[in-house]
Amino acid sequence: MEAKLLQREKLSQLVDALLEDHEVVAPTSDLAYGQIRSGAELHLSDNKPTQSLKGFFFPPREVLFESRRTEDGLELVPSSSSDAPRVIVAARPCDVASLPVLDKLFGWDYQDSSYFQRRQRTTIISLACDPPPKDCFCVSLGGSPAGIEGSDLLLTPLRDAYHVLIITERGKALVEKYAQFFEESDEQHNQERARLEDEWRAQVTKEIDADRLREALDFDSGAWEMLAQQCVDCAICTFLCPTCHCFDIQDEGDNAHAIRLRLWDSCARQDFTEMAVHQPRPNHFSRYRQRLMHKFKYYPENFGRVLCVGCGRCIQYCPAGVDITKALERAVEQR
Amino acid sequence: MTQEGETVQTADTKEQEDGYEPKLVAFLCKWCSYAGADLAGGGRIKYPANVRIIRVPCSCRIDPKLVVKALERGADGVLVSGCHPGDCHYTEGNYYTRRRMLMLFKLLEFLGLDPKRVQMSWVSASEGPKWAQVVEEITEDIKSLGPIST
Amino acid sequence: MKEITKKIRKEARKLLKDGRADLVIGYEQGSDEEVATPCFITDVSQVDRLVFDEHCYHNLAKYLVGQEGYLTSRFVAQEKRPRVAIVATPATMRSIVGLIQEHQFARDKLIILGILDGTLVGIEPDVVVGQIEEDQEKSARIQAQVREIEEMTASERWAWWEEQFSRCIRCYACRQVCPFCYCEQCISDENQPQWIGKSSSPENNRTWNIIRALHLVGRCTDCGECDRVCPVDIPLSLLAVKMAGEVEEAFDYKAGADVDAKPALHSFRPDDPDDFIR
Amino acid sequence: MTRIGVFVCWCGSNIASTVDVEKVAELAADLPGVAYSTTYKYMCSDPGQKLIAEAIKEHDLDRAVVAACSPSLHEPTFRGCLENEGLNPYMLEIANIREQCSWVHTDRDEATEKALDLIAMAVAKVAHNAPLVAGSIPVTRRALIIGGGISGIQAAIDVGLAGYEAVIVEREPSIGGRMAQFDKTFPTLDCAACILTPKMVAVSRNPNIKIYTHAEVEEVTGYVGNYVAKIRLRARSVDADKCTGCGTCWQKCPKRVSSEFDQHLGMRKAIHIPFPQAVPRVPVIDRDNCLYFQRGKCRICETSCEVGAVDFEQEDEVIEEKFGAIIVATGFTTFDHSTYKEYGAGQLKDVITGLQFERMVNSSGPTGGRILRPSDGKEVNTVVFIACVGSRDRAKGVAYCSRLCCMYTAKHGLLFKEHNPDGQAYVFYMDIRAAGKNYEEFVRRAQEEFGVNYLRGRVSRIFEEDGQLVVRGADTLSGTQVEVKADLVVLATALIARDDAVDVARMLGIPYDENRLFTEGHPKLAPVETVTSGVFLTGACQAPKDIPDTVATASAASAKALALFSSDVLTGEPMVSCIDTSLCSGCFACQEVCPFGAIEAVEIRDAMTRENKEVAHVIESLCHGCGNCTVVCRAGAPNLAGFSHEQILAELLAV
Repeated sequence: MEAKLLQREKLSQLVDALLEDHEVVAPTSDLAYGQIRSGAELHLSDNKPTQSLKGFFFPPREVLFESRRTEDGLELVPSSSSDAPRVIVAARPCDVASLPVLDKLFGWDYQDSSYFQRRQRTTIISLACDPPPKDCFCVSLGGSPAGIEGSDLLLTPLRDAYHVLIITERGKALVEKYAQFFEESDEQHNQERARLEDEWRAQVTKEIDADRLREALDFDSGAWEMLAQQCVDCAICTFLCPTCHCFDIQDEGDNAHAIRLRLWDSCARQDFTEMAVHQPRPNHFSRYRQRLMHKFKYYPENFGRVLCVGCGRCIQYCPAGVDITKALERAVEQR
Repeated sequence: MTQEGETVQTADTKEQEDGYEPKLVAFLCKWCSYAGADLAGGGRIKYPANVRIIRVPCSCRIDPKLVVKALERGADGVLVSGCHPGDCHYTEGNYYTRRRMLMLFKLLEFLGLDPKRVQMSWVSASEGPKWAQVVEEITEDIKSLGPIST
Repeated sequence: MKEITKKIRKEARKLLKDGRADLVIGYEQGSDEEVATPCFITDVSQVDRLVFDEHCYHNLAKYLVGQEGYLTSRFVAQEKRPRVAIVATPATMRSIVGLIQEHQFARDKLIILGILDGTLVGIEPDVVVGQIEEDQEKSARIQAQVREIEEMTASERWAWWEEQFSRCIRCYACRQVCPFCYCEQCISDENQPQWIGKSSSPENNRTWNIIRALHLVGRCTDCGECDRVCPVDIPLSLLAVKMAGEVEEAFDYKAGADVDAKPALHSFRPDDPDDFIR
Repeated sequence: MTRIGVFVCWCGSNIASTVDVEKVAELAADLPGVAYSTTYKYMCSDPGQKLIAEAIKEHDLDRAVVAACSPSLHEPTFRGCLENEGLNPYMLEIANIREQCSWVHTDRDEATEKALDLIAMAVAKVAHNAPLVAGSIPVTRRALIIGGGISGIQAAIDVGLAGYEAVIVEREPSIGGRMAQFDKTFPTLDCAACILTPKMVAVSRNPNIKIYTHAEVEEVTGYVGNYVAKIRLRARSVDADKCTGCGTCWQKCPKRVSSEFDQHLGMRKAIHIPFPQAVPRVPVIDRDNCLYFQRGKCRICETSCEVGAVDFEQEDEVIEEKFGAIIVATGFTTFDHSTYKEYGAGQLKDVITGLQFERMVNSSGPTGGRILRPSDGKEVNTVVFIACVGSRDRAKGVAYCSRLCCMYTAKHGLLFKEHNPDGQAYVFYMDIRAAGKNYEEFVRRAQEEFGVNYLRGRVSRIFEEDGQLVVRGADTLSGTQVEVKADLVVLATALIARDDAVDVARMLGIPYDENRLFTEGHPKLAPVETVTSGVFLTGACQAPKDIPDTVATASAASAKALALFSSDVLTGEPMVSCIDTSLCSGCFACQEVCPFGAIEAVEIRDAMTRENKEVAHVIESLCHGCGNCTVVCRAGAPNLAGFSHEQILAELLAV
């Protein structure tokens, strides 16, 4: 793969240049990615942003259409979404790796046009995790702290500069357009990058055996009830998860003006899947089971890959201190 | 995070000019304050037309959520009014209202809402003039504050 | 701390062995030494999983109540519910006081293995399993921050809170960890009528957070769990502490301090503060 | 979709002159759910109601908004109108565009905009209205009558005669009240005792009437048809069953006490009946003044009583009785003129009140009917009567006119002249208000036939000079200052609410006005009702009244009570609370805050889990519909019919 070098101080200059004809999204704090207006706003930290990238493709609140009462009756106005070019800078490789996973769902029997419009208008420059945070388990799921899946360019922080791996044509075009910021890489730098990646991979010790889970997870296992005990259905894991994608359709407003919305939802919620006279998942453990079964059994069965990229947020932010890798082990051991 | 389809509201500064007519929502118990407002009407006592009255059986039916909702939906001020302490038709409803509203007002103030925007009054069935005066004063208060900036 | 762990294990073992409890709710070590996690022991052989250390801050009262709480589960007939013993920090105990006041369960349904820190707790533990130190530094910090906000101008406060609430992603984790959020259905999940817009927008987030704070007035025992778990760092403890102060000042009432008292907003006094009313 | 009819009333020009009713009706037609909208000059009139009826049929309306006057006036009218057309009467909302719009605003555009808003709110609300059906409530057919004056006596007689039980609770040791203190009554000059005592005897003889004297109502709970009163029977220290009323005890009692009944112009004994015709004729020991109770010695009454009725050990007894209706007949007291410094602030002995004059002039009173100066007991030759003391005086007294003073002052002048035809009587007055049958004639008689001198003007000062009173005032008709040397001055003090009127009002849950007088249900149309159903007013506790008016209101109040008793069940309040048990988590906050004890715990089977759970349940017949439960519940499980969460929120969102 072709590679370049980007001097450390030039990253923010590159962002400033990109801002001339792009929206730019980057980590703005330890909490989240956000749209930035200058390279100085880039927030590069050892901590992975609390919230993943998914909201920039699958917004937590998306207006589908508006209705207005006019003299002629009810008027429906479909919502329009922007197609301005956008660059995401310093995205975590795991967040980016979730996008091909989500593509499968949003491009399944129904093509979600607004999702793909956002995918289409976005170029992604990832930044390798140096060092990988302690709760990550991306490696066991085929990812890496310096993974490239989904990215157009991957930045790897070397001792003196960013190593820039050109992954896609789109990435290549960007590098060419902004050639003044980049330098040629050399074998020494390429090797350093490879060595660092190996080092980081070795630091990721938590793991999940996805193949075994796919076989062994059992809907009827007696272990679920016990496993679910600590969980308080808080839904943080699903909201922070880069791959969880359940949504709800809701209306807000009144007779005169209302909007129909698509909102993030969570299988942890008590009213999730609740229907007028029936709730197929009435109790807590059945909701808990659904989350794990969906991620590691149903999704792989439907789409050929697990609904997880090993970002570790669900472990890091779980109010009850639940470790999904341990819970899954117990789910298959104690059935 | 910026999402498509999201509208960001800004304070309409133009409204702050002289022509600004605030919207005031008032929740009145039907035994005292609503009857007091009727009495003001009977006495042809004039007061500003900014107020919209919602009639409830007792001030204790006024859910603090309603006040919050009124503000959310663009009311510039909210008034809660009931019988004087000890005069409640249901003997003690207004005492509960008093506790609830004090807490609501304290919370809203802590969140940065000017205390003049949410007020409470005791207006009895015989206090038509007081009712008119309360509306007059609150309308003035809110006019001087201008719209809530969101 | 080691002593406390020992004492907890000893008491738990006794309770399970004597058949006085079917379930001990406590803490165990999580995936590493810096993580503790609630655990649920039903068998004497498992008692040694129980630990107590500085990572054991979760408010375990949460597990007692609600649709599937051990003492209130709608899925389990009254007579089949377990006899529960619970390892309770002072914060957990204060919540238990509130839950008893609100008739969620009777005092005798629960065996409390209490850990005290000198702060006021309106209930006697069945067994005191240890003594810890009060985190005065934390409460001083929150108090200071409350005062700081109080000193801002109204419009500064408004802007400051709008900024905080703007981050809310409406995950409702604050609600889920709160022992007092045991409603069958939260008002925020209600569609008819819809009190709170479901989506994350400035108005909806503000309304949600105001209503949540209001519903906890006079009940919240300031365990700080909502603040701790909020993934977007909304300083919910400030609201809790501020309102607890107001309740105490106006009504001379402290949540969690008296199991026989009526909750502040379920009662009144004819001479309550009146000077804010026209 | 709902089919709402909007009916905008002009109320003649009352609404139409300030609100563009046609425009409002036109715009209201476009509101969501509105199927028809129109205006009419007087919607409450027969043709107006007919118009609504026709519209309901023609446009297949299922609910209505009437934009007119306050719901307190015509809500029942229009509900009836809906009911006649087969709709549920509660499918109606009133938009109050008169009292709360056209009458209080002047700008036509503003008022029109507001009227439309009010209608939009009512439309939004009515869309959520649901048919309501009232339950039924059993009725205890007994009346509690608080106060045993002429008012309470008349009410008891009326209830008793109709065959229902009445219970009089009187604070004093005897019934009779103020009227028993009067000498003669205007304008007929009947002796008060002569017409009152037969009534007192009648109540005491009627088997349907029970009298508790020396007793007070301490607490009232319950609701219409089902009140429970706690009555404290204060210890008389005399066993009423044994006492024969022979009078030996009070003759023998050595302790003399200033008599309240005689307005402190005379004395009574520590064991006493307040006046000779007292009913019951059973004495009471005034323990504060009794030698035995104070010093442990004496017991003369006990030893002198042949039947052994005196019982020093007797204690207060608190009884509980059930009633269907309560008639409040607590009467009045008189204004304390000590605030009138210019009249001697109550310090001049020969300045007395009209009520004191009544006792003085009464032949069984402290002076045996002779008009004497209290200071020295000398015959009175010149007397000055001053009207409006405390009445019509916003600064020192009450703003209202006490209505009776003109009449009783004329009576007093006349009685004085009757006693002392050579004496001089002067009356200082502001206006003479003698509206009543034969009243004006009576005043004329006093002036013309008996020669009472009427001076129109205020008295500015009364002072003592040479052992006589000097009354200085203005005669505005002649425009001169006058000074009258008088032996006696009689002040016509205002009739005011009793000191504890507010406590009574709170106990009964009825409102009172700024003068602490009890507020009637409607000043014109419900003069003896209160807003609390089953509680009625009679006599001067509502406003000053003379005897004929008092008796009339007593009969009116008893007629209202009897109407309640005409059936053994009542139609209940349909606007009551109801708990959605699926939302209830059994915290029972609603039970804690319910002022009426209307919430109980019940066990239900959860629809989803099939297990039992304990939830709150509203006892409809006890619910008054205040809505406290709906607010205290965080989950919104209780909902109030007529003012539901949905209705109020819809109304708010339409603002």
